[in-house]
Amino acid sequence: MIAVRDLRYQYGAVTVLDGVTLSIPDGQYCLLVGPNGCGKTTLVRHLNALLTPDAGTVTVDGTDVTDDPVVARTQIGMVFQHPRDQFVAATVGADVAFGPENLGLDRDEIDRRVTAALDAVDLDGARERRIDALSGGEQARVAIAGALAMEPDYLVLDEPLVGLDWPARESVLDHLDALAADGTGIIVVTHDLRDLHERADRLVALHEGQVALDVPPAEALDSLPDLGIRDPRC
Amino acid sequence: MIAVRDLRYQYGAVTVLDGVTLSIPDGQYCLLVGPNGCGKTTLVRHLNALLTPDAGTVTVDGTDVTDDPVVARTQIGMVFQHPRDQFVAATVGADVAFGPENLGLDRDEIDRRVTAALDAVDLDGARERRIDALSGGEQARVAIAGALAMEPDYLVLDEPLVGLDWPARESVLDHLDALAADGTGIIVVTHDLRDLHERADRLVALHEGQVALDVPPAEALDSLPDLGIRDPRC
Amino acid sequence: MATEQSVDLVDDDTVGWFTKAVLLAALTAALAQISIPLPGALPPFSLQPFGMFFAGLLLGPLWGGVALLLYVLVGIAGAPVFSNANAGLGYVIAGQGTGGFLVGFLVGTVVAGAIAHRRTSPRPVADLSIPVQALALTAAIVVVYAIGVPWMSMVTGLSLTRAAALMAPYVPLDLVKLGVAIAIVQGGYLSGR
Amino acid sequence: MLSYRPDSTFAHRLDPRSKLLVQFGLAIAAVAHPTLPWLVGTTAFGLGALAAARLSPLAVLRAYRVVLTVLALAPLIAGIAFGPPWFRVDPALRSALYVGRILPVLLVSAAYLTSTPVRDTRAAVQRLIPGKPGQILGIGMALVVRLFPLVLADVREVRDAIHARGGETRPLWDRARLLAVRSLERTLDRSDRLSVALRARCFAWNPTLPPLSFARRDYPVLAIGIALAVSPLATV
Ligand SMILES: Nc1ncnc2c1ncn2[C@@H]1O[C@H](COP(=O)(O)OP(=O)(O)OP(=O)(O)O)[C@@H](O)[C@H]1O
Ligand SMILES: Nc1ncnc2c1ncn2[C@@H]1O[C@H](COP(=O)(O)OP(=O)(O)OP(=O)(O)O)[C@@H](O)[C@H]1O
Ligand SMILES: O=C(O)CCCC[C@@H]1SC[C@@H]2NC(=O)N[C@@H]21
Ligand SMILES: [Mg+2]
Ligand SMILES: [Mg+2]
Repeated sequence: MIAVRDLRYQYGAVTVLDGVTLSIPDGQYCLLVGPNGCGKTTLVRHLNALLTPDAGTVTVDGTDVTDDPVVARTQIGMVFQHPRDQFVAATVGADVAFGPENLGLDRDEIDRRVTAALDAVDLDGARERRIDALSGGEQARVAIAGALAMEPDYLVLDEPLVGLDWPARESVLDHLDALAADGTGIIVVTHDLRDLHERADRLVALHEGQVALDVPPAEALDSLPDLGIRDPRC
Repeated sequence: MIAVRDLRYQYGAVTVLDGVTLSIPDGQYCLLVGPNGCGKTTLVRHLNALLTPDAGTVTVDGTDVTDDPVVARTQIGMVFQHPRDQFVAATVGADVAFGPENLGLDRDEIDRRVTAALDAVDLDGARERRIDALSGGEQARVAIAGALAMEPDYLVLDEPLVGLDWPARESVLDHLDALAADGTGIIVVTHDLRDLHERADRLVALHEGQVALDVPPAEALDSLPDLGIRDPRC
Repeated sequence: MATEQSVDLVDDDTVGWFTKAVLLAALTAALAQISIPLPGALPPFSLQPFGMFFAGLLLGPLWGGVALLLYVLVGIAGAPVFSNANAGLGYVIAGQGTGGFLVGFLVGTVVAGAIAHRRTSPRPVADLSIPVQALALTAAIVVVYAIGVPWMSMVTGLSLTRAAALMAPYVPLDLVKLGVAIAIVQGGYLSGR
Repeated sequence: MLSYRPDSTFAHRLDPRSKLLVQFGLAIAAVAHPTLPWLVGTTAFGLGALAAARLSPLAVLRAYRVVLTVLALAPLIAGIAFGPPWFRVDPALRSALYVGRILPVLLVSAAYLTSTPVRDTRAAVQRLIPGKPGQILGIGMALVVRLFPLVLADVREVRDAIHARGGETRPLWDRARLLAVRSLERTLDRSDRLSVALRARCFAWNPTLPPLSFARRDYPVLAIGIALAVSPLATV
């Protein structure tokens, strides 16, 4: 379980998170929404100890992520808002292997995970390809594979569907469904709730640095426009 | 009028554009669609002479853009697919002013345009902010403002709505409507036709390096799924 | 979980310095592509010294040294990062008589960083006064020639004075680069980093 | 230019550590002995290395043509005298011998470059240098290889951005300044983003190292490398 308690964060003098409290049980599929600049990216970066809270705590399975980032970083796989920001190697295979290597796994296990992760995003044949020569949609999928290969308990995806064409979008969504069914907790940040609102268990909306809404998606739909979020049904 | 005649382009050995012919009259509102990697970005970069054709020509009001790129670049405003690629200054105001300064306008006029452009994307207050301290969606809006401030005859936007929240999206779309009504030619590259298909005059779909469809949007909707593009009505 | 040993994460500060070193190595490699081959037996005009200057000023002796060491290692490994897209250990030794300059960049960075920061963990560039910067970078240039010219003489069999005479015309150009580098620092373009 | 070519020659199948050692050894031996017999011997060795990597000597000389032209001019410069007889043969010959001993170093280097992918050298560095320094340098090399083309692409992208909004109307120096400053900023931005990426992806001091292992064929090669490297001591 990920528990965020009274989290506060400011960039310089600007308060972005002003007391966020939230807990996400194992295996839940959760959407995180809110207008531009409301702090979605800032919040999810705290889950992985990439930012340090000004006040409040984030714990993963009881361990405070600031005190001991190892637990958070090994158990939460993160897909960045801009996939291009997340690659650390030149080729697809080397990049996906990077996480497992740092876990100190043996070569066979690393190989098995890379194969499985690339399989999951329909990129089996692309292991030796240069990442920079891939299309936007393929890059987004490599980014997801990099997180999957860690075999994390939770997967946090910051606007993962942006720029994907329709078939690629469907394929990523289906894969997330499969992971959720296997018990992986999923947090998706998005502005576009189409297809997602039926799949997720829960919708959290941020507003003015706080949680403004935290209900099953179906119950949220009517109040979304008031929060500046588009109702996916129209 | 922008006229593209039998345009061919390849990256290394890979042919991306294989004879594209297209002409866009003044003041037309045109959508450019197609799956990831089909060459949309490659095509629009030619309009602004950022790429040089392997064969074929691009002319703007009769002038070949390769021969005289300055004419094309001052008459065609461009929003890049990745907003971060497009910034030339550190702060919002300085970046949006960059284009108008190059047109040799006087300070008052530059100021008026910067204000109007930032208004159109709901960023009035952000003039002095550092661009790299903005959220992803805020950056996308600054990129749009930078092109709007040129007040060009044509505006080419490569997936401009990606990452924008709903109010910003509406505001940009309304602004584009107003510009179109005033006679600005508009070309929008997109994977998401919602709201756009009712507004545009024309839809062009690329497939295997050629124009596969070139009709009013309403007539295109039924054939979109065959081209891997989502029907915006469902 | 499936981890067999405990994961010993690199601490966040170290990661920050490390990535800056990586990027400055990449920047030096990119700048080497802008080297202009000169006719005859002359070494190329090169922008690599900027890599050395910024690495010394931004990163100090330790991480600046890591940056330039990475640059040289990557070239030895075969990436085309030396002047005119050259690579290899053979090139580092010989170059166009210029191998010693590559080693000089590495030592020069360490010297510049040591003079500018006087400790291993770098201070913010904004805290470095112009005279200190100028002194640090001048020392780096001196080191580059002090290693590069004798090395050139060793490789080519030219006498020391003749090698020095060959390289002398580059010195004023390198001093101009030094001025530009300090202007970029003073312009605040590197501050806040 | 000389770069890695996938193949399965003898040179390709050697461990990168053996190849590095031979490279260093030969360089030391060649530079330490500017004499004709050593020149002949090391050149023969260099040609042998090319054969082991199935490389044509002519193709290699062509790849090095700029470097070799510059080096070949050194004897001419050395021979020029500022007064009669205007050209002196002795220093020219000495220089020719010095330059000549560089040739085998370049040949062996060519064999190494074409038979060794960059990631193998990286793996060798990570294993040869123990502990944290080896890890930093090994991962660092991989990252530099990935990033330096991106830094170049950034410069092109900034140029495009300036052009796209009519920047050509600005004075040249102003454009150059913008290009330099903005490219530098992007480079530094990249380092910030890369550090976040490494942290998020569990960058650790004790990762699984890339696989490398000595085979039987490596041992004679290692022995030759060591012999070459210590040869200057033996001659003294
Ligand atoms: N590095 C930074 N320095 C200063 N302010 C920042 C920084 N990064 C973000 N901000 C500000 O913090 C606020 C929250 O940013 P954040 O990226 O978390 O928003 P977001 O909800 O992810 O928005 P988007 O939907 O546009 O991605 C924004 O107002 C942004 O301008
Ligand atoms: N710099 C490059 N070098 C090599 N290939 C490239 C380069 N840029 C793009 N490509 C390839 O050219 C093809 C067309 O790319 P382009 O960016 O025009 O696609 P797009 O239609 O804009 O796709 P998307 O919807 O993902 O933005 C793709 O297959 C891509 O992999
Ligand atoms: O071959 C290389 O990659 C190194 C080239 C070194 C060129 C030297 S550096 C000092 C001097 N200033 C220049 O502009 N070029 C030379
Ligand atoms: Mg965000
Ligand atoms: Mg595109």
